[in-house]
Amino acid sequence: MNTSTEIVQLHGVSRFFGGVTALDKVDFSCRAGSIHGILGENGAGKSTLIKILSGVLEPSEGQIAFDGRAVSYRSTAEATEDGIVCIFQELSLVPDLSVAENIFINNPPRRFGMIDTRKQRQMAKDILARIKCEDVDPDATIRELSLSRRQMIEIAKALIKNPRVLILDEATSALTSNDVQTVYELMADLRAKGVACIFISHRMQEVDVLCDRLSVFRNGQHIKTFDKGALREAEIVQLMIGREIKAQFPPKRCKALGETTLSVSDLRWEDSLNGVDIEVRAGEIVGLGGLDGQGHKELLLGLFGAFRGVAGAATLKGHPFKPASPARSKQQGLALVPEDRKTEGLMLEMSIGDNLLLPNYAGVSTAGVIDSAKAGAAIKKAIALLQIKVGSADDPVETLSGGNQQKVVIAKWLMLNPDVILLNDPTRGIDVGTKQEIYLLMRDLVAAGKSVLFYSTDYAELIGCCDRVCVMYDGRIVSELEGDALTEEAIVAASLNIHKDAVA
Amino acid sequence: GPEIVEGPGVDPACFAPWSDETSFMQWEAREGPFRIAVVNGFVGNTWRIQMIKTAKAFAEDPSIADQISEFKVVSTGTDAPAQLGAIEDFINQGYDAIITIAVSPDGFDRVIRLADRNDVVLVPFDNVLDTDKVMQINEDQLAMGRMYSEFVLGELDANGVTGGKILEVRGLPGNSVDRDRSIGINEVIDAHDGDWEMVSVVGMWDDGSTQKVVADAIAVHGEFAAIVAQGGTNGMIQAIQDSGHPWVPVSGEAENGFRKALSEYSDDGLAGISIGQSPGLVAIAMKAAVSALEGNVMPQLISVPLPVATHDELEDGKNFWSDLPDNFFTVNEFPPCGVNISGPDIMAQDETDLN
Amino acid sequence: MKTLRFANPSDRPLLISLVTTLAILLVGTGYTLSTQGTAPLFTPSYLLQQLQIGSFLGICAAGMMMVVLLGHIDLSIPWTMTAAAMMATTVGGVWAIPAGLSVGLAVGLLNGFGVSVLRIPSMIFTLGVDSVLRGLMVAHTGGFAPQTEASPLMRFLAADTILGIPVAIFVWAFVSVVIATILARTGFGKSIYAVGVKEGAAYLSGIRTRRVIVGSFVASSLCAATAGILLAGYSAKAYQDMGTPYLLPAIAAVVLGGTHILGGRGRYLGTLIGATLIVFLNSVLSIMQMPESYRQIIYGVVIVTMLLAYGRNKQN
Amino acid sequence: MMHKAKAAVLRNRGFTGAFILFAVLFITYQSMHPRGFSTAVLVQNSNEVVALAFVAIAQTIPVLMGGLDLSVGAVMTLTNTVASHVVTGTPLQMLLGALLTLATGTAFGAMNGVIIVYGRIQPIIATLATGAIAIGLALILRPSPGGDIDGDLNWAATNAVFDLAETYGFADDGNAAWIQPFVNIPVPLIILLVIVLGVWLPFKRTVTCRTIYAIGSAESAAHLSGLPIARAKIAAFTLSGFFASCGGLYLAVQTSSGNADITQAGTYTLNSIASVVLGGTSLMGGSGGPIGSMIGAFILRIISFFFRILSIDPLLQPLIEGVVLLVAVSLGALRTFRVKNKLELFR
Ligand SMILES: Nc1ncnc2c1ncn2[C@@H]1O[C@H](COP(=O)(O)OP(=O)(O)OP(=O)(O)O)[C@@H](O)[C@H]1O
Ligand SMILES: Nc1ncnc2c1ncn2[C@@H]1O[C@H](COP(=O)(O)OP(=O)(O)OP(=O)(O)O)[C@@H](O)[C@H]1O
Ligand SMILES: [Mg+2]
Ligand SMILES: [Mg+2]
Repeated sequence: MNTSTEIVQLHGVSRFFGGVTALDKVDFSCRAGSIHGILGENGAGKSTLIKILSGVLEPSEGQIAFDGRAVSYRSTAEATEDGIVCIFQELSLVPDLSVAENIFINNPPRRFGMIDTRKQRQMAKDILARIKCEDVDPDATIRELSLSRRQMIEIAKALIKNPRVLILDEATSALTSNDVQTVYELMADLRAKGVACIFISHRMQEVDVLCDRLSVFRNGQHIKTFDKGALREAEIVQLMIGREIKAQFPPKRCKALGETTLSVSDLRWEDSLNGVDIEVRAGEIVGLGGLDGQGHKELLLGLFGAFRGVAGAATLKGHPFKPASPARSKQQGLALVPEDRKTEGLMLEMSIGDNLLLPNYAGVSTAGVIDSAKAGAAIKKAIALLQIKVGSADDPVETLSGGNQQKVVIAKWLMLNPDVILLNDPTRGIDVGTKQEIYLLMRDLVAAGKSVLFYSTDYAELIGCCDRVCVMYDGRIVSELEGDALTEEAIVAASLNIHKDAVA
Repeated sequence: GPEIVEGPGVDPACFAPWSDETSFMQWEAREGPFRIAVVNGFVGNTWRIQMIKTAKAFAEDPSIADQISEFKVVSTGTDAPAQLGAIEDFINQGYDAIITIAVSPDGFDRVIRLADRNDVVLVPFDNVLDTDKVMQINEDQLAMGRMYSEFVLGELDANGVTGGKILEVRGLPGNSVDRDRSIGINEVIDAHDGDWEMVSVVGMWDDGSTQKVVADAIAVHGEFAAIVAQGGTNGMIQAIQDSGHPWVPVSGEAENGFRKALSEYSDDGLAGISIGQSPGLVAIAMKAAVSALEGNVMPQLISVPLPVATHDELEDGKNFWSDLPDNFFTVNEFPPCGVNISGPDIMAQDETDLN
Repeated sequence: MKTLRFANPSDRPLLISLVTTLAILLVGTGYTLSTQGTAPLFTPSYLLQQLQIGSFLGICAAGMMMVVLLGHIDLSIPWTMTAAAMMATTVGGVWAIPAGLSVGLAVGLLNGFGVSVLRIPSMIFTLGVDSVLRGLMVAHTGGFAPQTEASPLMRFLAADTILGIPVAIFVWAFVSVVIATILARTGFGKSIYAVGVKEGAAYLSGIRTRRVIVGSFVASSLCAATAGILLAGYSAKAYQDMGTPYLLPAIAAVVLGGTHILGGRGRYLGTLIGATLIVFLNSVLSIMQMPESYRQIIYGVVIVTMLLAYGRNKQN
Repeated sequence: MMHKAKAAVLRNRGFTGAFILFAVLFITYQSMHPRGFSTAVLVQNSNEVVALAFVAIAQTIPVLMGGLDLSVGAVMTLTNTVASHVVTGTPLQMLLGALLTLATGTAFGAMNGVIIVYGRIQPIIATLATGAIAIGLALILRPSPGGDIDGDLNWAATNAVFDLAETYGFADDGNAAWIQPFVNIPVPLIILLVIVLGVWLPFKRTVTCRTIYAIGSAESAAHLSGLPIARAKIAAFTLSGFFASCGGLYLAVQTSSGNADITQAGTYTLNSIASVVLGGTSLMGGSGGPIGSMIGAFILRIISFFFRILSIDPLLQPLIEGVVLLVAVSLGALRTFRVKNKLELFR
């Protein structure tokens, strides 16, 4: 069915970071005019692979061939010259530059040797129209845009380079479903034009819908490459994590619920929250669903005290509660696992131990001085509790893979034994195995009488995990789904506010 | 601008010409009272603060008050364009005379030209300019350096010391006052027939730095036959005391603290000479400006006598004050000029009491 | 490359600066041997005296480090020192030192307020505070004719000795132990590092970042005030502008000690060695009667060379 | 359209604020001055600001990149001393001397850039060190102040266009009809604007300049986007050296001499940072620009202009100056109280 010209080929490529082997003698190839999915747990080496392909990193050993000719890229610019264009997991947009400047960042249209800003703006408008983002002002700075819009700009930026190989490293993780659709169409279009797309995602459905071929990586090794449909999903998952996964979600327990721990009524903040009412009880996982940008993040951050001027009433464990600051909320038994672990959750260059203790120094100090015995015990306990894979607790946390980093973020809060845990998309960019561990953990927490408020972009996750799902639309909760009513269709309908509109 | 005329000038007791070669200047006489501005540079040290207070107090002095209709003092910091700008601004505002402590001995060509065009009397003092186009007022720094050396050599001769190390503590690098004093100091020592080895350190005219470098030098070189400092002399005394170095002949500025020490330890063998640059110079500059505006013949370079005091001439309450802080400058008044605002008056009282 | 790879990469700056300090002393000794045939630089009296003089810089640098670890800087040190010294001597008597320290406390609170609450870059806010303090001291001297004589306790702390060791060294040691303990062994210290790495993440971890910032600036100003009080004791008096020679050396000491100027990384021991290095460098240059021009060039070259040797920012 | 203009103003609110502050201060000062709005006062004002404005611009470019250049004052001083030696003789020799001066500063800036890029040292520290080297060199060149730059050049460059024409006898000694619309414009202002706009506006439209902004905004993103980071960093410091040397050269012409004044160098460096902040450029980098810093330099200067027309106790002036500076830089901070999302405070 395909032209089967191998456009890029890797032979025996390895990459070491100090003692860590991120890639181990990998042979990999990908064909023009195909969409090639790469699957693997966190830390399997996917990002490293494509960073080597696109000139960000140099391989420690091995050869790369492009179009049958040996190449060694020393910068992204060199790779781009050959038409290898990459959309990285970490966004490569410059927040203070405008949309147009970002799209044409290193190859702007010029006149008399100087950047032609007018033409640049016009060209930006054109490409924005192509990716159905007409609502974006080319002169707006990236800072002003939402995360999903930013990812679309990132895609626009890649498209104008006329790629022959387009690499998307979890580039769709924050997109709204509309935008995902647009991206699918774009990729299909590119495939038809003979472009090779390499697509990395942890969302199995996406990979399934989109890709022609799949490769699975594990522990830096290339495990297997096969055509779509050759293996069942369960088999693929088994390849990825090296063991069999029984049920994806732990069973919901039908234990009697406890008291209401957190209740919020008419919560308002700026334009984002327009009167949220929500109740969470002890022993319950409450999901937050809905389209991106409907106020979930604001609700969680607002409850945690990161915003000023939050209006409305709330009670926590029966006492009136006013979100004042994260420090106060922490004391009152709230915990928040923020959206972006790298910039909001962790001190990347500090040690794993220090990160784990960060919110909790008071707990391990006597008379203000840290008691190293207590601190060591606490760190050990946290690592054991979440089975964090660490060499030494003194290593910088940045040496961990994404999933283990996320575990550190969760663990540091659990050490405080909070009553209400706010989770902001904790499984984004996390592999199946770790995801499952997190689901289990959530269940264990509520079993111990805690409450969990859980936002996720993944509907399946909401359905599989939550006792109850509140769907948000335009800064309000428009629907609460529970039990049998909790279906994907119901969430989608509520997300689009179809039901409500019909009534009104 | 002024005309170059023949001497002698007015009131030679106060406005003494620098030397025989000094030319004389005369501006067209005008009617008072005058608008006078003082453009200071740096402000964060005691000398400058005392100078500014003296200027303000002298402007109220009956001997000159009715000749001054408006008096303004600004400090520009060590920033040449800001100082030139302030002078130019006062010229633009139509001030009659502008008195300044130049931040640099060079670079005033433009404002001199402007002042001449607008018939404004520009009077640099203390840090003067390397030019003969304006009327300036200063103490003779070269002579001061020579007197420092002559005194300590005299003491050494009297004690029968014929050789050894002499420590010279210099001031701000690159400053013309530092340069002139150092030339004077070395000239005399070089000419002396003793066997002297000069050790030179940089004390920045600042007590702390001086104390540090003198302590260092003593630690490394052991004993000095004499110490010649241009400034920061309180620090020098402190360093000698702390290191247990014997008292030797010293020279230094006119800070109260130095004179207190000279008087206190002269019986223990401390011999010293104290010559200071006086903050009261500003008053003479003001007086000279008014005199020039009145059309009097003025020397181009006015020499103010060096206020010298040796350890045996010190008298508490007269040329130093044992109950007052160390930092203020003892020499503030110049009776031949009718400048009688003494140091303690300036520093010990509130301005409101003074006027 | 390989040869310089000892146990912990963060020890490298410490070792290099220690070796450099020794090298400076050796060069100085070479000079004194060749010019006068003696080697006073390795005598206890010279070393103790240098450490005594160095204690002022060392204490300033200790405070500066607290702020640099946050990724900030404190440019108000010169006039904080001066103001503390002048207020201490103005008040005099037993209340002299408390008065000086209160100046430090007040300045630190103000700096901390500006940086953490108003969120003005420290580079500019502390600069403004420095000039306000200068203005205050000029007005103070101009209008009130303050006493400038150090109190006996100030003299004792700065200029006396116990068992032949200058008391100032004990003060420095005390400040060092306090700061080192705070940084390594307290939650506040760890929070300083966290805020220095990423303030937003620290805030979301429930750290009261404003308090941490204010606390660090207070520590810096208190150290500066202590140094000012000691310096006034050493000179037996307070004088205008006494702090200015300490600002840049304090920053240099912190950086030569291996603290990252953008915050989040650094050890107190490094700052201690960095301060010592600068003190000896200054002293040896002064002994060699190096003209100011060459002295400046040597400073510059030493800093650049050492940082090159540290090989920082090796990531990417 | 209105909406777009509003968005543009909002995006540049630092600059807008600076401009308004400048306008208010300047107009107030001029109306209080006995000869307000006259050529003489304008000439005086511009003379006073040019050197600082150049140094502030020199500071801006590294700041846009998220670095600080603590050597700008020192490079100004170094080039000032160089100029005092070489800007002499025939007009052609003086021109060559001026070019040599600018080349010295530019080369020094380039050296800063190379040390920072290839030595991987933080700019703030690298330039602290190279600044000392620059001062040392300046002191070697001019152990004490001096030099003799042509008096005519000094006069012509520090006055209005009329005097320029009169000094060099062109345009009918400044009386020709065509030159009349320009005769009252201060030459220093023209020099400043021509150099700044002539260099900056074209530079602004290069990928290198875009990279400078990108580095300041998010260096890792700039890296991933394949922007020429090393080139941009070196360019930023090179330009910084160039503008600092423009300041040094102008200072030399203005004072007809060179002076290796250490404290003045320090003052200029600190004032350049203050100007950059007052001009609405973020010290974190990524937003702002040299034009704002120029205005910042004007604001900084105007504050002290007021002491010359108001009667203020001279010993209180430093205090007032400090307080006004503190308040002025705090004005921008009022915005932080309106920030509703506290996380935005930390970026
Ligand atoms: N700069 C680095 N320094 C040290 N180790 C690194 C570095 N980059 C990656 N690694 C390590 O290399 C391994 C592979 O990382 P990589 O980012 O390629 O994983 P990934 O498959 O993309 O994971 P994820 O799904 O979480 O993005 C991990 O163990 C990681 O910790
Ligand atoms: N780190 C910070 N930096 C700047 N502003 C902050 C910071 N933290 C809080 N603020 C601001 O200060 C105000 C109070 O903040 P917050 O409640 O978070 O702090 P707090 O420690 O609880 O203090 P308090 O409860 O006394 O106000 C809010 O307006 C907030 O925006
Ligand atoms: Mg990855
Ligand atoms: Mg609060």
